[in-house]
Amino acid sequence: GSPTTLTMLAWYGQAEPDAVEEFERLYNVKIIPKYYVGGEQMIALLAQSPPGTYDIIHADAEYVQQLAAANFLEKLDAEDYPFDDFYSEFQNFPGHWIGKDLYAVISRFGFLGISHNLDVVSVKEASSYKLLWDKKLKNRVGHFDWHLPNLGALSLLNGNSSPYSINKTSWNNLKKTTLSLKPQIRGFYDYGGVLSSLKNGEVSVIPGIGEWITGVLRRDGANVTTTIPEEGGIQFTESFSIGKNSRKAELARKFIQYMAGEKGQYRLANLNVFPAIIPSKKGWKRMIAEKPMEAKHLGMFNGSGNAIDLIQRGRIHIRELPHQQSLEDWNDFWSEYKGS
Amino acid sequence: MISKSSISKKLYTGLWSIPLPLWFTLFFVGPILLLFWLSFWDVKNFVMVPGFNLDNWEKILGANYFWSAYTRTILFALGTAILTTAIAFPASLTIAYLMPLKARLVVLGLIIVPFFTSYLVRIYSWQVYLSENGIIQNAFSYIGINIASMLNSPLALYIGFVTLTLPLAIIIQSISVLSLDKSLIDAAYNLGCGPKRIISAVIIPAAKPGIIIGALFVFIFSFGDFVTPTYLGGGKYTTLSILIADTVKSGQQWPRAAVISVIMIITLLITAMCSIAYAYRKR
Amino acid sequence: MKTRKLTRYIGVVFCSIILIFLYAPIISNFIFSFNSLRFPTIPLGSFSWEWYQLILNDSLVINAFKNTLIVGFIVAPIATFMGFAAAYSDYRFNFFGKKLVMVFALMPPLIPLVVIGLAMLAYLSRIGLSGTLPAIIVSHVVLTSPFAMAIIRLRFSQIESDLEFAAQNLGATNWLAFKEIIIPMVKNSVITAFLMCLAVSFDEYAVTWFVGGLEETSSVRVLSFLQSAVSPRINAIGSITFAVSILLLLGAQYFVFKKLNQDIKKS
Amino acid sequence: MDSTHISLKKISKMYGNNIAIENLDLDIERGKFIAIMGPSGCGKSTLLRSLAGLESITSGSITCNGEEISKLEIWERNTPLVWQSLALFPFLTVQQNVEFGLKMRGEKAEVRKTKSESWLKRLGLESFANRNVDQLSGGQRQRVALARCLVTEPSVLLLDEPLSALDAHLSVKMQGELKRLQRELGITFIYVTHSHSEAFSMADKVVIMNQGKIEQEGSPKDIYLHPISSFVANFLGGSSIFKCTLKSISSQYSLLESNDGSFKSSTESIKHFILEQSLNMIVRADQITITTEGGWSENEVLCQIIGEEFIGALVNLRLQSKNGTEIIVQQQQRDMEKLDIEIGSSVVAGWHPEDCYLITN
Amino acid sequence: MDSTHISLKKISKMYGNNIAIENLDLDIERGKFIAIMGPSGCGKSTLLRSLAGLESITSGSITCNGEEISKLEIWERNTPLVWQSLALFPFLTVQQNVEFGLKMRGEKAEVRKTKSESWLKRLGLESFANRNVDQLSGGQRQRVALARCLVTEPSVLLLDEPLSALDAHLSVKMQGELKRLQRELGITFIYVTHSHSEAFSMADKVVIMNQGKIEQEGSPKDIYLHPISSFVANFLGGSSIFKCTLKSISSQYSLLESNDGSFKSSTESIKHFILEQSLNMIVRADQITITTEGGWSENEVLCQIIGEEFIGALVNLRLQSKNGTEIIVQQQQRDMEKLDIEIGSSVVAGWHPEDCYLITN
Ligand SMILES: Nc1ncnc2c1ncn2[C@@H]1O[C@H](COP(=O)(O)OP(=O)(O)OP(=O)(O)O)[C@@H](O)[C@H]1O
Ligand SMILES: Nc1ncnc2c1ncn2[C@@H]1O[C@H](COP(=O)(O)OP(=O)(O)OP(=O)(O)O)[C@@H](O)[C@H]1O
Ligand SMILES: [Mg+2]
Ligand SMILES: [Mg+2]
Repeated sequence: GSPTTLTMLAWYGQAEPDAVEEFERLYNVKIIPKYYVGGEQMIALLAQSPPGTYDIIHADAEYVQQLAAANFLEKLDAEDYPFDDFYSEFQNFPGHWIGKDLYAVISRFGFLGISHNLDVVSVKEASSYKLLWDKKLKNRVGHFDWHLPNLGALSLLNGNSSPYSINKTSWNNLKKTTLSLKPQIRGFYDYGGVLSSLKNGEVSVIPGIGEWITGVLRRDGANVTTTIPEEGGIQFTESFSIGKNSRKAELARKFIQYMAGEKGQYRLANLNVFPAIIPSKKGWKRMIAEKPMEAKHLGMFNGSGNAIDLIQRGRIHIRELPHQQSLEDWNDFWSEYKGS
Repeated sequence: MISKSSISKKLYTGLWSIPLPLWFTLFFVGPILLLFWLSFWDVKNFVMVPGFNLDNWEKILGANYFWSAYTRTILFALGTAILTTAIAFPASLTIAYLMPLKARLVVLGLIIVPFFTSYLVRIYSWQVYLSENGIIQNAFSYIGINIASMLNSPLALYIGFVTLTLPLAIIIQSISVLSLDKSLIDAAYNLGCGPKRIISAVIIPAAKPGIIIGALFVFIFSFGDFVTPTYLGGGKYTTLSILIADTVKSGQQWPRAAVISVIMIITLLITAMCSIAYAYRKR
Repeated sequence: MKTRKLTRYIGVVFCSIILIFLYAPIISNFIFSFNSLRFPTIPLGSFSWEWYQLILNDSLVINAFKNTLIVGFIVAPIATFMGFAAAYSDYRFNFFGKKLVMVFALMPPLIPLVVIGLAMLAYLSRIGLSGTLPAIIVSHVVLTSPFAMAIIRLRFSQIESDLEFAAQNLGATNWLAFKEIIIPMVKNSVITAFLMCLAVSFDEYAVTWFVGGLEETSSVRVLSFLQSAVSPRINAIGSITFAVSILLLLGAQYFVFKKLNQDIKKS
Repeated sequence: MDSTHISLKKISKMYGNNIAIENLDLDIERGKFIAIMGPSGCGKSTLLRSLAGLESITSGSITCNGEEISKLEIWERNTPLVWQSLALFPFLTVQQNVEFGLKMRGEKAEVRKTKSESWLKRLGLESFANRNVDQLSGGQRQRVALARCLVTEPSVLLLDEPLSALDAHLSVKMQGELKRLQRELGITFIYVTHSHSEAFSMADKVVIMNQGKIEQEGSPKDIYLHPISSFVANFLGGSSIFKCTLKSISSQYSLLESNDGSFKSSTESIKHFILEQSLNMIVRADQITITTEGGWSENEVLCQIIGEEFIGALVNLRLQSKNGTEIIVQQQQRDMEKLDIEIGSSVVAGWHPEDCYLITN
Repeated sequence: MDSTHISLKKISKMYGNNIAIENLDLDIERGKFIAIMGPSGCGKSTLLRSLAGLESITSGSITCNGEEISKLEIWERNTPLVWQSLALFPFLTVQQNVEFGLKMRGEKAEVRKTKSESWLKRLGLESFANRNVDQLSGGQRQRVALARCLVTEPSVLLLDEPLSALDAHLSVKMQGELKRLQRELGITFIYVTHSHSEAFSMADKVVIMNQGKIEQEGSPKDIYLHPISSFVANFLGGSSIFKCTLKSISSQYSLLESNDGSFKSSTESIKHFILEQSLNMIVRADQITITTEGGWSENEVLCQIIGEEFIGALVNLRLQSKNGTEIIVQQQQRDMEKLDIEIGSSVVAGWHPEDCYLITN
């Protein structure tokens, strides 16, 4: 018969054929995506839409917290999902639990450090955020236009061991550090802008982004990479949740299960829109077996220096909302910085 | 007693004066009041909570970056209004007076067509010309001149704004220049007004409503535009619409965005009313 | 006489420059839609139909095109009618609150789109209309009718007001005078207004994204390609839109010219 | 049926703070030809436009056949107006302009064609039927405007200076047409004009307006012979006005004194006045005779010729008395030739006591 | 300096296939007042517009002060025109309209103000200075159009029916102003009008046009007394025309025969004609006298009165002879009163042989 439909509110690419065609075939569903371009708009959209409009919600960890707090998500049962197969760091991923309640299942993640054009900046040079102030990079540094990853990275440079939990003095120092970077800055870009400016050489270095950008560019032949500096890197995560009052919660659960399984994970690691690391061990295996090069770039290989290793060594810090300041403070400062 | 004619008259008046107010009451007054109300709401735990407090207003009005964005936006919009009007006017004159009828129709058609291709697409395409290693830079280096990338510069911003607004301005101006009574021009010539002055002495005053309304729309468009500052300005020139997007990023601060919007609306409303009053003022 | 020729020459050159400026992005857009590389940089890659194939096989894109057309061709007539009605009643009648109506009629373009989008969504979902094509249509009418009104009102301000009364004086009821006098005089500006509404509706993405829910128009599609996927599919979509609109224009001009020639022959 | 066709009661029209018509009363009989005259800006056009419903009157009432019409819609009034500004439809041809009214009345195409063609012919426009109105001369346009109204053969016709752009010859011909129409179809004409000859030759009743009010109304002859105020006398022109004081009344002649000397007037015209009252003595130009010697008449003034206008068969002389009073004398061309005078000559202007017409100051 | 100011040589103007002016020659002397008259549509406005450069002539040449100007741009000609259609600037106030020409000449604001105010005053418009032109009456607008040209005090002034919307009183006043201007400033006036009295009272030379050509030119008197064709006689009106054949020429009187009987004419007017030639005998209305009995004159026709027009001091009578010839008689009001006649009465119209004026058919 004709397929049932499943609606999904997602960052672009999560419901493209390369991600969902198999699932659609297996369950005879058609996934109808609503792609969003910013978490805030996504939440606003949810807030103003009748409950049950979206069955699946795909979001970054920061927003899962907000969504859960606002009661836009159904609780999940951890038993339903193959957490055993996930690396331990992701079995109890902090942003997805509120108390004892699970609201989201991680789908993939990535690291943010310094992305750079290898023709201009070598991996070695990129081993410290100090690079950003390099004279040769004047007017050649770009920003992804979002305060959290950028300030997080610079907070790491300032030596804050937990970059998003800093006291007043450190916050003031962070502000100073950031403002001093302004003369180097070429522009503040969204996703597309970041891609094209790195590609065409408009900027040579962008902090606070990662392989999710450079991976895409490399597929297109650009000589770019992402280096996690000595001071550390930031981690982002994507996850799936079930929308409050979804009438097809059962199917949605099936979808998440599929995406957390080996086949789904393998697909997610290779999404056309951009590649990312997956939390599933089975997924890793298959990646290493079938796409060793890609896997290597993403940090999915066996042995020291792989993604999990970096996390375990404390080099990687989860991107979070600020703890001691309000989000607003950070945001206001970012506005001020942009306008300075 | 209600006569047949008075019914027909009411019908006639009603047919024209009711639809838009009705539609707007149903679908616009609501949102706009909501928006205004929103500017007094709170945000708790990333959720907007209805309420009434002036914090948002205090916060925005007290922020330096708001005022600098405000001035910048006004200046860009004003600059674009002047620039576009200045470019559009000679073109409208040419179209109206120097072209035969058929050429006029063709050119006006050609000016409208780009309008149908998404503005986003056109701005995206401009990047290809202006960027580092873009078409323009390549063209110049081919003839041996090295120029810097033009992206993320005021020039790029103006290019974007003009792309957005020029067709509209030319069309509005042409409509108004075309319907100008030609005998007035002859009358002015006859009184010794040379072809150089005819423009300022007759054509501009007579076509004033069109020119002003055109410029007003240009102002409004570029004042509220988000696309060009983002894609051609590299986000470096924070305009109010970018600021709105930024504001929202501090965890669902839509009420503050609403404050900025209300200020924008008021600004534009004042501009609009002044310019319309000026446009239709005699003398 | 010589200067007149020179002026014409300069004017024509100037207009050509403007056309080149307006078409430059469209041309590059067209070229890059056939470029095999994902990013529009020079030098070009190889020739490729890939992006067209992608969008033509993408049911979302097809659907978005369909929606765009449906929305546009419903919105434009309604908005043109409403704009016309408002312009005409402003020109013709005096009634209480007219100024207020005019102010409101001009307001929609004054409001930042993201925010009006949210407010619209909030409002429409309260009346149970959000996330549907009618929601998009309703809000597009609000957004476009001010343009129609401004353009048509402008034309009215240049019409000798006596003519309508002269017709009525000769026994034309207001309906007849309207048909015989007003329509012939404002016809062209109404057509322009119609096109303008169509164009604005085609272009709108911010409000549409909010109120449309799962329904998308092609500019919403372009937005997601642009903001999250940078893909030459943008170029392919743009080129197709452009090709369609230029065909429409040529068709329209064909008829206009045919009529023109007939008129010339007649007189 | 009552013979009053249209009746205006206390109508006023204000433009903002400007009064264009003030408390005006006027009754118009059916089938009559009413000419409205007055100085530029006195409210003539406004009056017609109010009748046609193009201006809504500020106060007062207008009845037509006893029915109040001031609240009726324009198209319900059936009062075609020939506009001073013409208001032709620029996007229609001459013939389409003329047919417009018929079309609005739902006449069939053939009927429209026949009627409009016959009127175009009567107005000498047949060869322009398919032209655009902007390709016509001023007079041709005016005739189109005229034809556009005439073709509907209404019961009332409002005309605002409808012949002002026509040469005298054509104008006379048109006057004939209009008069004939009035007689044949019994149309009530309300005709604004600034041409005395048009008004006086066509009208059954002439209305003289001044500053939004009616100054005098009556038959052409009556108005010409008995202006009730010096405004009317002045407006009609061709009269000299002497400011006098009534000094004595005898059975035959009354004596008046003015700056220019004392004059005698037949007592008959003095009836209503009292001694020492300030009066205006009005003497029509054609009743003054000039001689080089004087002594032939009771009323004589020595003057100098300051102007001479040769108007066809007649000569208008402008004289000035020592005290600066301007005196207008109309002489027939042939009489002039006999006198040997030129500008600057001193002459004696004289008139008979019975030709004096006295009104209050 | 040559006294010829403007000279038109064989100018023609076609609108598509319509000929508006055909091979027209005209010399205009400096400082003279030329009145151009002719039937509606004969090309008067086109002539003025061609002089002003608003229409480019199809062929011929126009020289001004000996210089060819027909190729000059409009603004280089300095020939202000008072438009028949007024063409006031709707976006300017009355005063700004008047100042326009001065502003174009680069006059200073104070000068403009003084001049425009003085002209507004002279034309009775001072209280409208700040109004919009669309808030004026027809006559007020026309005066603005006039003021707009007069204020520039040019050496040539083109006027297209500039007083057509003014009442007689005001018109006479304006005529005085115009005449004075011509005398004081030596301006050359080219003045299109359809009013005989305007033309005849102001013009130094009258030009009568017909169908794009000049039919006759000359001094007003000359034209009035000696029309060269029955067209001119007819156009000027006020004459009766009898078709005759010349039968005999004697030393004193010549004999002519017509349908209405045989007439005598003084031989002096016969000079150029030959026996049996068909001629038109023209008799001016003021030279015909009517009596009830007849027998006082050599030329008499029995007629019936068919129309009577009362025009101020004069009465125009339209008579018809048995053979249908229309005869126009002008009587002074006072003479009429003595005769006891009414429409339908039979009267005898008579005139003297020396009042006959003969032209070829
Ligand atoms: N634009 C035009 N196209 C074609 N014919 C025209 C045009 N303008 C005028 N004509 C014709 O040229 C002739 C002369 O016109 P013109 O305006 O000179 O007449 P006129 O003598 O001024 O008449 P009037 O006294 O009626 O104003 C007229 O027959 C008119 O119809
Ligand atoms: N729209 C208007 N606004 C203000 N005043 C006006 C308006 N229209 C006319 N008037 C004034 O009203 C008065 C009467 O105007 P109206 O047109 O009736 O005069 P008129 O008697 O027809 O004069 P004319 O013989 O010059 O045509 C004039 O003084 C005029 O200035
Ligand atoms: Mg008037
Ligand atoms: Mg003319």
